[in-house]
Amino acid sequence: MPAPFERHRLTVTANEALGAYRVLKASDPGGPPTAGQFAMLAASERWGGGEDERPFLPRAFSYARWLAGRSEVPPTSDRRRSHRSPIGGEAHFLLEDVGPGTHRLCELQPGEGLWALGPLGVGFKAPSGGRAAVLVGGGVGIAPLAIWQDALDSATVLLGFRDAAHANGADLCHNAQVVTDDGSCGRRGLVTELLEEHLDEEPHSTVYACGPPPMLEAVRALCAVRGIPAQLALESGMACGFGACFGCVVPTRSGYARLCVDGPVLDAAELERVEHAGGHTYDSSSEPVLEGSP
Amino acid sequence: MPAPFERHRLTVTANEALGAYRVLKASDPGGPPTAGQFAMLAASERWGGGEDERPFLPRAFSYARWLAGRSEVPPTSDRRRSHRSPIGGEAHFLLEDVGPGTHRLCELQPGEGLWALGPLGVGFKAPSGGRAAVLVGGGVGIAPLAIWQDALDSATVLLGFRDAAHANGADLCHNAQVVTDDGSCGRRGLVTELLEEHLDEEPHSTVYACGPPPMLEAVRALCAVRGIPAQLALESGMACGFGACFGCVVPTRSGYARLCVDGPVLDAAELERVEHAGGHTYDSSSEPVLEGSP
Amino acid sequence: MSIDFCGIALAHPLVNGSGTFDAIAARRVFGQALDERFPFAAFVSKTITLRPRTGNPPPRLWEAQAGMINSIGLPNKGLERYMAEDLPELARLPAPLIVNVMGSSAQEIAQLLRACDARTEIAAIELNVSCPNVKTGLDIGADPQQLATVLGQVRPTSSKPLIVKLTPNCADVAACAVAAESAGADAVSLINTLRAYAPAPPHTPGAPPGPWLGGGTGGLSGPAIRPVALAQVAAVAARVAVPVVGMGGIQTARHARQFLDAGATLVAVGTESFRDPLAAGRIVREFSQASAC
Amino acid sequence: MSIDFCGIALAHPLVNGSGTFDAIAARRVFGQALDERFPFAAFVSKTITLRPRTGNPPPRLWEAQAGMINSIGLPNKGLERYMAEDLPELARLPAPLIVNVMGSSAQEIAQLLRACDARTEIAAIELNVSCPNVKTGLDIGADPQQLATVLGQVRPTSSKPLIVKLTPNCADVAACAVAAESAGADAVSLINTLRAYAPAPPHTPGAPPGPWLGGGTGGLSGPAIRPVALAQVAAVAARVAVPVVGMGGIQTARHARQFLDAGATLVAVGTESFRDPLAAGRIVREFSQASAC
Ligand SMILES: Cc1cc2nc3c(=O)[nH]c(=O)nc-3n(C[C@H](O)[C@H](O)[C@H](O)COP(=O)(O)OP(=O)(O)OC[C@H]3O[C@@H](n4cnc5c(N)ncnc54)[C@H](O)[C@@H]3O)c2cc1C
Ligand SMILES: Cc1cc2nc3c(=O)[nH]c(=O)nc-3n(C[C@H](O)[C@H](O)[C@H](O)COP(=O)(O)OP(=O)(O)OC[C@H]3O[C@@H](n4cnc5c(N)ncnc54)[C@H](O)[C@@H]3O)c2cc1C
Ligand SMILES: Cc1cc2nc3c(=O)[nH]c(=O)nc-3n(C[C@H](O)[C@H](O)[C@H](O)COP(=O)(O)O)c2cc1C
Ligand SMILES: Cc1cc2nc3c(=O)[nH]c(=O)nc-3n(C[C@H](O)[C@H](O)[C@H](O)COP(=O)(O)O)c2cc1C
Ligand code: FES
Ligand code: FES
Repeated sequence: MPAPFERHRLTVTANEALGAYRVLKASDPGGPPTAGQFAMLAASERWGGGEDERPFLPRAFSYARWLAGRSEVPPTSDRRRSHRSPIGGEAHFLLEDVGPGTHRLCELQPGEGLWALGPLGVGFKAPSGGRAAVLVGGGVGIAPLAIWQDALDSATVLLGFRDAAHANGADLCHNAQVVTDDGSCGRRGLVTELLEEHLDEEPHSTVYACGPPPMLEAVRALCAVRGIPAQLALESGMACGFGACFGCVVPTRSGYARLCVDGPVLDAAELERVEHAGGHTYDSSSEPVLEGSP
Repeated sequence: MPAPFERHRLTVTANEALGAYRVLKASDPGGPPTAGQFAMLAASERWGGGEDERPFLPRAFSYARWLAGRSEVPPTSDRRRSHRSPIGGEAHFLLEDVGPGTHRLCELQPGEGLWALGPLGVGFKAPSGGRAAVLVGGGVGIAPLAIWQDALDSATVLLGFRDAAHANGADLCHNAQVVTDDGSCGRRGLVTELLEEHLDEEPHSTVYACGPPPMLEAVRALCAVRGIPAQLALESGMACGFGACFGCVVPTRSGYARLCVDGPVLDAAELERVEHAGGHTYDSSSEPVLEGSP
Repeated sequence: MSIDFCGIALAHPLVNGSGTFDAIAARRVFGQALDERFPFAAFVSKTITLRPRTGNPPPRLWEAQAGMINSIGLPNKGLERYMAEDLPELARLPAPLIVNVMGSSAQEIAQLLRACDARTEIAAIELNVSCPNVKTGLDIGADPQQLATVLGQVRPTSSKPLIVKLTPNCADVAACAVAAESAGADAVSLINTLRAYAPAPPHTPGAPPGPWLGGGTGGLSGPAIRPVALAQVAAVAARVAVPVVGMGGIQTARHARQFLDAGATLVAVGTESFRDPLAAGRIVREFSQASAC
Repeated sequence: MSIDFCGIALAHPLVNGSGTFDAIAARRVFGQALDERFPFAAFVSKTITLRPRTGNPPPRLWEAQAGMINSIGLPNKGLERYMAEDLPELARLPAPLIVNVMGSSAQEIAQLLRACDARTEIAAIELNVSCPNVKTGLDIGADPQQLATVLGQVRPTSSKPLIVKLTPNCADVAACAVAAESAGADAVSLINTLRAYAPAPPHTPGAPPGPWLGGGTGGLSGPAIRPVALAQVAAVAARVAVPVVGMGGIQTARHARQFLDAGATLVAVGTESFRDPLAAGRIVREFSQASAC
């Protein structure tokens, strides 16, 4: 289903702490997203004026959950702002405050406005050939896995976090197995260790992963070795989210792909390796870099 | 008394409506201003991000009142922010919301921070030769007259406003005679008419005026004709407020004067005429304009 | 507010800045609404070159104060595939098509113009002269003489209206515009992005600082450059008779009006479309409300 | 973090941008605190010219997105009165004095340099070459050849360190820097303000739109230009051996560090001082905290 051709103004319905994260909920007049899709978000007031007078551009966030049905709009001082719609539902986003944009979004209160463009991008595809779904997440990367688990009949969910505070984010999913870097919650270790053990028992699986690049690269590598299909939800800096700026490219076997329209979910087989955002070791061409040209 | 060589962080103690205006009060660790002096103000949070992502520069505001003595700081969620000082007092500013800067300042709540540099500039001088003080104000220009009336033993106060809503600002002064453009409060007419009638009876006066340029020009002209000394508090766009940018100049008989250091109060005799801010009919030199040069 | 631009009838004065809106990708994302609500009076496609380009290595974006820096590096599928694959799709848009091309030599440019001249789907050609000269490293558009020479050589190869997109990274953009006009340009457009640098955010202490962008330097766009854009558009409009397409940081109808007042015939929306794909539609709406201007 | 700059020992790398801090006015406003807490490692005075200038008619200021546009027009009391009245006052500052001068011809510049050479209170001279050439209207600093010629003629007239303040309104600032170096400049400083235009806000409908600034066009400064400043400083530092003074939108120690990382030896704070007269003091403080950089 195509996205509405215009950013629309959502009304924040809740902003709840979930461990070290915030869950931002907003009434969404649009249709339901498919798991793995994202929205470009910006606060409708005071977007800008933060650190270095940013944010200026909208920011990309995965839909973490979507509740269908007429959404309730809380009382708001500013009636003009409140935004009802017969259809639609409530979109949930999981936020980690890492800079001016996420910081501003984490401040939003019920009744306040949220600009959203979406749902955007290509999401997860269902497992084929009777394979079992294994969802592997790290940190805030668990967001798209929650909505994917909602859509699947059954899935194994393996999550890794920095520490106990962040591990509370696991409540976004149902009966997830959790590991932490410091062992302060669940087993101490890496989520990829859980994944390997699980795949030893359940090789007939499809892996769905989202998290930091090193984790995704480890997932990609170990699935490649075992010949297990994997779908990876990647991140990259985005300006537009709808294919306009060519800024969000990631290197694939067939050259650069715009993550916002060809992703954010990519088949692991398309990737030679998952790069750190900000790493630029790869250049598929011998052409000279065009300094200063758009 | 010199101003502190650093902008300092005041804590807002109150933000009260006064007719169409706001009275912003803040605990001020600095010393008392002289009437007619001003401060460069900026909100300590979210200065920027308004219309066209302004404000960027601080804004100039006359001290409208200054209450000496240890100032009370209201409870604030953020203790770090609260700012006590053994000496100091409470500064009052009269604000009219005309753009992004004044708009932001009009939003400030008790406990929030306010950057201030001041007191700056040259204020009013006491009447000489036993002359009576006549204070003439228009609109938000009444601000410096209020603190000047506080300092004088006695003064006649004549104020003009657009309408009744704005005329409520007159409460900033004591027993002022008020006229409005629409007659919705007090007499219908111009404050300069009141002034002429008053000077007919009390020619041995010194006139102190602040308000829109056309009013100030009328005051200047009629005082000049009658040979009555007048001190005018002018306005001009300011970037720095301490003589650094040369941006705030106004034309005087002796060339351009930096209003922030040579004013804002100027002796009417120094002015050939009071210009509209933004009018640039006057150039004291035959030199070519240097386009694009700082 | 219908407008004649080089003989092309336009419904209003708003177009897009080349490379800031991909109508084909947008049709994939937004479906038929893209065509039904198409906001631009004419569509300007992203710069194409003779041979395909993959563009600069990522990262390609940096957010600046009131703007952004990009180092995209003109990725494109090259003339041949553009003509074969994209042109038919773009021809379906409810607006005239302006094709933006760039070449590093007069020969290359002539080839591009000749190819465009042959296609009726193309209403006009925009020539991006911000291409670095292989020898000097400067933009070929930065020097009036050099620009006039190149244009003189390529102008005869196409009878379609030729818009020269000037580079802002020069000493005297008005002189470049005059040179372009005298060499046969039917219009000029400006400004392109200002050469800019984004340092990598400080990581582990001791790590060597360097550029954030894979391309080293990039181009600054957005509201931060609007005052510079207005100065260049005003300077150019005062010196040339051909129509001027003004752009640089336009976010509102008031901003667009400022460019028209400065002498522009058309205005283009670029970076603002990233913040809202229908920003141009909003601006056109604001236009029809007197209040806006 | 003491630094040798052209043989002058500086306590730290922060100075002021010429024309953005008037130490004499500041002493009137802030009293002796100005000298006690003086934040700059060296003081750069506002451009002086041979004859007095009243400057451009007001309004002279416009606030832009993340910056400001000024059209001050270099008001100054002229060489003679500057030397007689201001120099003694500036000599009392607890920091070396750099005098910024501008002339519209080699003769004028030579006269200014000779006068500075004679005064022991002056540690170095900064030559502002953003002066419009009376014939071409372009900045004399915009063309490398012209710049080299002028500098070649004036360089011998002073033995003091000569800093050439380049103009950013040119095609190739690095080439200008190389020309300045080869003609004997001991250092270069950049960037000056970017040529910019501020339209008058719409008043009564129908009123003719025009420039807001009395001077017509102005110069953009502040954070909006920092990405352009960093690109120009990096380009210049890569091509010259002489020290570079970098400026343009510096607000924090992190910004200052970005310029030093890009190759600058000193950095200057300009517009940010308008927001807080002691901004430079804060930045120096932030410097001495590792966190900042
Ligand atoms: C498809 C997709 C889905 C996502 N889903 C989620 C989600 O569900 N939840 C979530 O919390 N996050 C998600 N993200 C990440 C999120 O978009 C970023 O965390 C956010 O954009 C950061 O913005 P910021 O302003 O808070 O921080 P910024 O400072 O903008 O970004 C932080 C990082 O960006 C870089 N950076 C620093 N300064 C700049 C600058 N000036 N310009 C550009 N980059 C800079 C640095 O590497 C820094 O570490 C997703 C991203 C994508 C692409
Ligand atoms: C010495 C002095 C004392 C003052 N005392 C008071 C006082 O006590 N109370 C009070 O309310 N006001 C006072 N003012 C006026 C006050 O400083 C201005 O109203 C304020 O700066 C407006 O800022 P703004 O952002 O709200 O509106 P702005 O939009 O910044 O200013 C409004 C006006 O500025 C012009 N303008 C519009 N856009 C811009 C732009 N981008 N850049 C520059 N100018 C622009 C237009 O003429 C517009 O009408 C005083 C001014 C001075 C100089
Ligand atoms: C991401 C991006 C890509 C661009 N690509 C091109 C391009 O391919 N060709 C071109 O002539 N201009 C290109 N531009 C320049 C824009 O067309 C426009 O001239 C510039 O961005 C200024 O307008 P703005 O501030 O509204 O964005 C690009 C700009 C951006 C931000
Ligand atoms: C109001 C103002 C006046 C200036 N006057 C001068 C000047 O007289 N001579 C000069 O060389 N530069 C002058 N400049 C340029 C600054 O020194 C500096 O190069 C420029 O502002 C960029 O730095 P910034 O962004 O930190 O302000 C002036 C800048 C401003 C804003
Ligand atoms: S974010 Fe702009 S193309 Fe992907
Ligand atoms: S406001 Fe800067 S000199 Fe007066």
